[in-house]
Amino acid sequence: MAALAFSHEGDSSLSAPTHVRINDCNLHVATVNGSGSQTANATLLRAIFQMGVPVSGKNLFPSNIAGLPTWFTIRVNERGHLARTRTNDVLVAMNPETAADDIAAMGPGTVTVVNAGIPLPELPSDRTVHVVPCGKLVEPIVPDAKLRKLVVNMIYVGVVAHLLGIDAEEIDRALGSQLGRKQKALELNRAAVNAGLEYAREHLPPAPVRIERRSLTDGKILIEGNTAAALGALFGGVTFVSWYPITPSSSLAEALQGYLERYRRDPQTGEATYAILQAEDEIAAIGMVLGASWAGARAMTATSGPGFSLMTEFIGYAYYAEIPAVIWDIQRIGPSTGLPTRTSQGDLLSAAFSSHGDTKHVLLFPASVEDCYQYGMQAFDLAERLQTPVLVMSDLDLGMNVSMAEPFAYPEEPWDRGKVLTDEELDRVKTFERYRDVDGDGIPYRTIPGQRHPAAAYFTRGSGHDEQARYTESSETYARVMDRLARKHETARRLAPGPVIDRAPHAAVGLLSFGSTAWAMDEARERLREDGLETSHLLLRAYPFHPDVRAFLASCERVYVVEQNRDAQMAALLRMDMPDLAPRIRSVLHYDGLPIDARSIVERVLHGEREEVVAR
Amino acid sequence: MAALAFSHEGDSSLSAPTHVRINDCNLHVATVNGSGSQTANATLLRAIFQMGVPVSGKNLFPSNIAGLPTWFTIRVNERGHLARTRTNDVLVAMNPETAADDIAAMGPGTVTVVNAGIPLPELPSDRTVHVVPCGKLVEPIVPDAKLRKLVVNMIYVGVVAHLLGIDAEEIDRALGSQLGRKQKALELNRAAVNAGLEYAREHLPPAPVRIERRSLTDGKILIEGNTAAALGALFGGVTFVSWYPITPSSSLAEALQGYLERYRRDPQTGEATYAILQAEDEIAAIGMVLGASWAGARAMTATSGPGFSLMTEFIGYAYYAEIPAVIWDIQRIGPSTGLPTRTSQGDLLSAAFSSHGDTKHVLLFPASVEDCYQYGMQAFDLAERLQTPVLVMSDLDLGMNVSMAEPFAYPEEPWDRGKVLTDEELDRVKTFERYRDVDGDGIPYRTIPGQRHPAAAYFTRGSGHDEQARYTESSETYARVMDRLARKHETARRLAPGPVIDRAPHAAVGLLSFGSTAWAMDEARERLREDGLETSHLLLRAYPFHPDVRAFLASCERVYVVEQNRDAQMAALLRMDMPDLAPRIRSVLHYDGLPIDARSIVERVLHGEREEVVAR
Amino acid sequence: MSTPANKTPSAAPAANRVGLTLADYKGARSTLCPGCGHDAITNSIINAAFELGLEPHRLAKLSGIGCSSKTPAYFMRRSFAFNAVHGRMPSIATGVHIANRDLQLLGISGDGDTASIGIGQFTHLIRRNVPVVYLIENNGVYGLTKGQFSATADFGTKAKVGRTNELMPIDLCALAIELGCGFVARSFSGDPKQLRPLLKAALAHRGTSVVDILSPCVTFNNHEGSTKSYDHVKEHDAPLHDVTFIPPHEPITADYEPGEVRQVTLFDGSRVTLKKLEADYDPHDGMAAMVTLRRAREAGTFVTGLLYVNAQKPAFDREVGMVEAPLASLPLDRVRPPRRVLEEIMEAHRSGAAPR
Amino acid sequence: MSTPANKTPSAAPAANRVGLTLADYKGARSTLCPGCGHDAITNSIINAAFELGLEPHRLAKLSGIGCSSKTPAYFMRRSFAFNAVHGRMPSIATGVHIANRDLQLLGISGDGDTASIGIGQFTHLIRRNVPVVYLIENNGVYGLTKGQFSATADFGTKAKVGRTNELMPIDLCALAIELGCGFVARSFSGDPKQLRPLLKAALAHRGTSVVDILSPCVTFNNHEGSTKSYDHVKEHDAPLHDVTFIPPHEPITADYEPGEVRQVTLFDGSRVTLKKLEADYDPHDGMAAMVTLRRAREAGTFVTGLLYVNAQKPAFDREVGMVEAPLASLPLDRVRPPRRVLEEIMEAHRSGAAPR
Ligand SMILES: Cc1ncc(C[n+]2csc(CCOP(=O)(O)OP(=O)(O)O)c2C)c(N)n1
Ligand SMILES: Cc1ncc(C[n+]2csc(CCOP(=O)(O)OP(=O)(O)O)c2C)c(N)n1
Ligand code: SF4
Ligand code: SF4
Ligand SMILES: [Mg+2]
Ligand SMILES: [Mg+2]
Repeated sequence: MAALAFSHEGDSSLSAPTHVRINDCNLHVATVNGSGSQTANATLLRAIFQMGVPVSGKNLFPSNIAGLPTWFTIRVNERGHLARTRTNDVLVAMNPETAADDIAAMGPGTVTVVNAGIPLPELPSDRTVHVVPCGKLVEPIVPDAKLRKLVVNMIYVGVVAHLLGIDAEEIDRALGSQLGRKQKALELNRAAVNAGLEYAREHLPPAPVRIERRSLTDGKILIEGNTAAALGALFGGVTFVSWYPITPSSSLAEALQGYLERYRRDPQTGEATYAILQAEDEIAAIGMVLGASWAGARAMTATSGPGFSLMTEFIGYAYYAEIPAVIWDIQRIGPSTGLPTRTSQGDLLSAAFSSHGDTKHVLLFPASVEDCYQYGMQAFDLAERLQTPVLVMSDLDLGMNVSMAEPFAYPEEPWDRGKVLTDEELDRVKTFERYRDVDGDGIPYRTIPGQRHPAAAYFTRGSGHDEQARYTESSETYARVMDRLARKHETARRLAPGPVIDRAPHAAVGLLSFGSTAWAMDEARERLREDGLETSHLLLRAYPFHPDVRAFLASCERVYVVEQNRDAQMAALLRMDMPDLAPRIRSVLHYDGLPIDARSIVERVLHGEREEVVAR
Repeated sequence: MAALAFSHEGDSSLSAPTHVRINDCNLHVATVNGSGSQTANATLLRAIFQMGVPVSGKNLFPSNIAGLPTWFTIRVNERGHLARTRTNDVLVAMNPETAADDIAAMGPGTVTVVNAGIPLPELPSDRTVHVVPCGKLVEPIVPDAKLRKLVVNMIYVGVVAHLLGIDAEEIDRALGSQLGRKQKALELNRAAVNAGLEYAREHLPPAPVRIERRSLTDGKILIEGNTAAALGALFGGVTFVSWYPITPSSSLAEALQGYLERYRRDPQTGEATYAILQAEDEIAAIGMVLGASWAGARAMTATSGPGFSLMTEFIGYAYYAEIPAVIWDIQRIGPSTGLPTRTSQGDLLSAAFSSHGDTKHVLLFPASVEDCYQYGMQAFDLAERLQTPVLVMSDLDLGMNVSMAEPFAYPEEPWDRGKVLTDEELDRVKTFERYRDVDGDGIPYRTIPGQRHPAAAYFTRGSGHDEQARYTESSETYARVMDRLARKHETARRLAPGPVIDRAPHAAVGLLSFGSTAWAMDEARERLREDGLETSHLLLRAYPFHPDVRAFLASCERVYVVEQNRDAQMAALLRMDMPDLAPRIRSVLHYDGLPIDARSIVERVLHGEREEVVAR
Repeated sequence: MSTPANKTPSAAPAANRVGLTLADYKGARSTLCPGCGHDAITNSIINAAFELGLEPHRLAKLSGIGCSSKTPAYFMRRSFAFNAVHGRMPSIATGVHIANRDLQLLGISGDGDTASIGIGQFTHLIRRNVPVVYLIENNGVYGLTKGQFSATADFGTKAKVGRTNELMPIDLCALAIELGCGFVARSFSGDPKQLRPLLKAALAHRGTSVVDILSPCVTFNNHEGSTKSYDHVKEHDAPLHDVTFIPPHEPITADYEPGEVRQVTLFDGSRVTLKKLEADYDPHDGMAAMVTLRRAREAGTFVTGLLYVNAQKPAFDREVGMVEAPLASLPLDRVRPPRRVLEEIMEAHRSGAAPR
Repeated sequence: MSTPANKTPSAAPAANRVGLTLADYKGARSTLCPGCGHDAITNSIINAAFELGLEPHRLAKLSGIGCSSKTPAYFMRRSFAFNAVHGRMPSIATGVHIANRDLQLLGISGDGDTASIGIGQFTHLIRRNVPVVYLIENNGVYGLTKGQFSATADFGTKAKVGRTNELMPIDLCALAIELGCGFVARSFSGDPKQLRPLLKAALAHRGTSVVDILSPCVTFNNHEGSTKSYDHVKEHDAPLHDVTFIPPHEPITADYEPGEVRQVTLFDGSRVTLKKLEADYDPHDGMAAMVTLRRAREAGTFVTGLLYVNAQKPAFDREVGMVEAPLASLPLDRVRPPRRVLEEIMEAHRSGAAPR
């Protein structure tokens, strides 16, 4: 790659780079939290999307309302590799506090746009740096100093559009769809974009990475996982939501509240076919869900780490008393408060065994925004069919960042509310025993409070109970009920979504991913293939594990379980479940709060394989 | 064994049984809760103990204050096998509600004493049943009807003393030491015992199981695990206790409160060198412990399942902020309220991974009342040395039932308060960084709030922090701190008590037990040996596992992990930790709330071994 | 309130207006200690429910953990019941009500369950004004765990085994009034004549109604020196008035001197008459109620009766704005928006003009 | 109260009685939004602590989670601090006090942290009268999670994005008084002249002192229609009196007309003078305080000032009965009973006459 000279205000070399990469680059924008850079970044992202080129955006934000550093990364990749990558091609450095580090992290051949006034570090000559006087450019456009702060970021939108070759028209359209209703804001922002664009055209050479029109995003949508989950719940027929605010789950509840308000409240009467309550804490949130679900609502809550920990006692209750409940855990980095705005898959073990005593829970692992939508519905069906809590283990990366997807399909099936006996059915079946395993699958039948039938009523409790829901301290009965619950957990293996397997014909090595880890897998496998390592892949979608998971493990000599936590938590669950296959399980772990990238996977798998050779 | 005829009031055959078993029997007493049978049962237990014969007593009581059935089992075994057994030799049936079942459970050759008026079921002729008119016998002794109810149980004490050959003198002495200060009660009870004794001498033949004097209990004590734990805390220098009542942990806190009041409060000034608070719930209890411990107290709490679940969030905090804390979990049967007065080892997984995020905790497994005493002290040392919560996983069986033990040894060592820097030391070391791994063992240094040194203060938080305890969202720093915490967990392997191993020279099969499960192991191994199976044994005392545990597993072809839960929770922890050895781990599970017995172990190990042969 | 089924009253004298007998309102045999105050309350509940003619299937029994919280098993066996975890019944009640607003909720709690571990949820229940009759069977101790003090134990009261309580009690009635509760009463398990009409009135109220019932624990808190023993409570019980409950549409039968009674009309049209004993007491005056409670506390007496009522308090349902039909009963087509809604939303996400 | 170290006052004018400058009471740079009310409170704390001459090492800063709970990082960097989990700071405070009764505790919380998730621990903290200055930086919203209503949001107040609050607020001051708190004040972040002396007085009190400080969230709750915006609070602030704090042994310097001021003496001998504004207000009368608060609530105003004080309230330490020396500092030989005690206990377990 050609070494480019430093360019300062007005003296950039305008010659085009000698080697140009098309539709494959990473743009990194460093700004100050609360400075209104979201609109700028979203405009760039959307414009690229509208050019038909696959794109993803990741927001790296602080646990702060305003003033601390924040970053936004846009990855463009026409082959659809949209996970995070560790290196950036273009940097926009708007934050004086982090600029030195941000710039220092840029490698050879990269381009940096830096706001004028930010001191520049000494740099090797193969990094291009463009100093752009953003403030000066925006001044004539926005006379009001306070407002100016919010518009100044649009300057770099124009600059980047020029550098990468993003269509000005698409920028304009993207801006329009975002600010459509605010005419004045739209005009100011437009003017600022143009000022940036013009400045760049005049002073700066295009970057060695460029974007060209394709038609790979036709008909597609851009959406965040939490919004998708909210949509799933909406179409899944949710009737009750209780929640307590906590990042990164709040946006799920808030999106859902918005949709419900709009689509499930009669505009004439004002009557709603749902209720959503902000509880006083997460103990109350899950308590309300259990009460509502017991009484027949489709009830859910969404939370994250600390809130999830607080739900522990009630989750154990729901397991034992067999009450359906849908709990979205949008995982963030723990332990404790941890890094509340960083992503993680660190809650697996505490979720799987949440609460004292012999409990094991059903977990789902959405790996895409489509999954969020689908599980938004299916989690209800599953919880009601199994009469147990279903924990949907999403994470910040999936929940709060936008992804591309095919538009979601309208559900063609009705809901499945599981084994509920109506009064008419009670008349037919004659005897009703709340906790009897009538069908041999461990799942009993239930009635709904308020049913008039004299046999319908039963007593729900977290203490020892027999098949007829009566209090008992009998050892045999206790053990019998626990055995049935274990049987029900076995049934869950087949009711929950099975894995998605891509087996390479002669591969000895398997990779196993789940949740947002999956995003980097295609890319990682491609690179491994380039390095001569064919791999099979299993995308895990639920715990307890489907029998196909076992078959996959059995068919590989080694399986690398890729996960975003320190303690190899998924590997632990697999080892527990399949001790005979435990020795073939390896781990690829990533736990710094940043989304995992393909290179990390490739490096660690190759390292593991080298060790394997040495060991043999 | 000789078949004995039915004996009814006044017409028992007085001939001695033909075959007599000495100092090896099980006495089972069925009464009504709250009817004052504790004194009667304790008198029998203690009298046998005073005869020098090893004995244990297990109370099977309902979650109820008065009126529901309760049972007490006394096992006598001069070889020291004192775990529960499933069959009884002598039954005292005082509870009409359960008598039919109680009697039906008695096998051939057994003796039943039944209170007159209780309807008798049809029985095979090889069971002896003595109907004793307890009410009639006590009437002349206690004119007051209300009081009589409490004394009537003493009749069966006399009857049993005769049947088993317990010295009347020892009965009297046992009664005296229990009721010593209540002269009137003592006399009434004494009279009732004598009435029973005389009646029995006159009407009933001795039982085929007998007790004979030995000197195997000389100098020994009888004590409950919870009392022993309280003593440990007392001598370990506890300064703060907070708790919230919950069975079966309340007796630990209450015993400790009694001891502290007596031995740690100045009788002159009334000033106490401790504080004990009844919190408003378990969240507050653990919060107070963390606050106190942070500020330099030796702080502990005791709880059980539901309370433990409520502590989840704070336990994760303590892990990450590195605050010492001692938490006794006196396990009972879950999930949820479960069977609150039944024993279990079902909290292992939820304890080991308590709270969201990458957390793993240090667990101790007391297997005897001595351990309870020792860990009562050591848990503080360990928590302070490791600066982390230490969870002592006792259970109802160990905590609330009396065991025989050698008198506890006075601690010869001072306490170990870990890496605390005084002001003088701060002067010397110059820099103090709260979370720096100075020694390479993952354990940092701490100071105590209130220290005057200007460098002493630091900021404790559950959010991301660097070595200097400053807030950070840096990915690298986060990962570095987490790696150090993992290193600290490795250090814990060697600081926590190692296993006790009894290796049989050529045994292919190992048994692994922990906690109260250990009680049945000697007996089980002996019986297995009789059945031709030599076994090695490892008594596990802590998690994370000591390297010797790995070595043991590696040295056996198969290891049966014996535990009192449904989900093979200890086996799961072992499999996670040693995946390469996972295939050799088998499980013996027992989870009906009753303490495990040797026969159950033997049967399941033999069953496993037969399957092994078939599989090969 | 449940609307009564219009059955012709049966000939048998023992049937109530919905055709059920007293036996139909009973439950399993109690396993509490003989003489426990809680059993007396159970009895009052059975009678009140029978006399009101409640339909069992329209009532749900909710509780936490404790001897008190076990009692739902001992009455109204034909009603659904939810015996929750310790101190968290209010959140269950909130969820149940939202799922099925036709259910009448009867919550049973203890002083430990409410004032110690449960005070947070109790507070927020009242704040939301969730329609539930919330009974506290208040004995000042944790019965089930064998007699430790709870947060309602009076300052200076003695435990069975020596210890003296050094903390001030939480007065759940005063707290409820301060928090804006629309129905607050205090009574005594040993005074069914007062308790029954209060229970009926509580059941007729539309929002949260709190009834704090002194209920001696005969096993752990009935000794001398205890301020919650039978003898002590009887002696220090200071009823504010004689309470009579009159169902809607029924005339007042007793004759009262003018000025001798106050009448309180409840949401469903039923009335409570309060016959004055010493002074006249106006249960509509919250501030006066607080003063009365404070004075009684200082004097060491228990004022019992209808302490405070505000039948006009806006109902919880208003805030939530739910449809009339129970949410639990809505069919799929009422809760799954039509295809065009999804298409509209997808289009917005395609074009970037996502609504919200 | 901490006893001052007897240093000779340094020559530099900026040093206080313990020889520290204002800078010594500062902390890290705030990362809150510019203009946040919480920063103003931080400033008042820094000044109050400096003027009182507190020794940093004798004070511990405690907090929960929220923007407000972050602020301990922004003052008194030389003090130890414990930033706990959400809503549970009171239990931490209780433990810290027990371990080291020499430490003065300053707890910082938010309205969400206290009134929503934390109301249970708040209640029990007050009930135990644990000596801690408990500040609520009250903005009626959850700042850190971006503007949802908290349990102190006023009825009818509007959120930034449309929604109206339909629930009644919890009045933390009224609640504290009902629960028997011995020091209750309300103030406004924007009124340091009132806030500073109140903070000093709170620090001089011996039990739990609650100071509820209206502290506008400029980012999420400072718009029109919000009852917790700067403008609204300023307009509806109804100070009861002008507050002056006088340290122990210092004479009152200002001249007052007779009857113009009330003087309140605190536990450590310091005094607060309250100069009457409209009517005379007696902060020793709890019932009157409740009435005043209720009226203000109805009128939609915020009464600020020293609402209630009872300097005689028995201290928490009495109940616990701890030695004078901090428990944390006791050497082994004071906390490990001698050998003969173990022997005595062992003997009892040998013979069966176990004491207890
Ligand atoms: C989380 C939790 N902690 C502790 C317990 C143990 N526990 C059971 S009942 C009870 C107290 C009950 O007291 P109260 O509510 O006054 O009821 P009472 O028995 O006096 O009627 C306690 C502490 C529990 N079940 N759950
Ligand atoms: C258990 C738990 N639930 C939720 C959160 C998320 N959370 C952080 S701060 C906060 C609310 C803070 O509100 P407030 O106490 O009023 O403080 P403010 O930010 O307004 O000063 C919440 C809900 C959390 N940290 N822990
Ligand atoms: S212990 Fe007390 S509260 Fe419980 S049942 Fe017995 S008398 Fe009633
Ligand atoms: S969000 Fe509100 S409370 Fe938080 S720092 Fe900003 S202004 Fe202050
Ligand atoms: Mg009670
Ligand atoms: Mg707030």
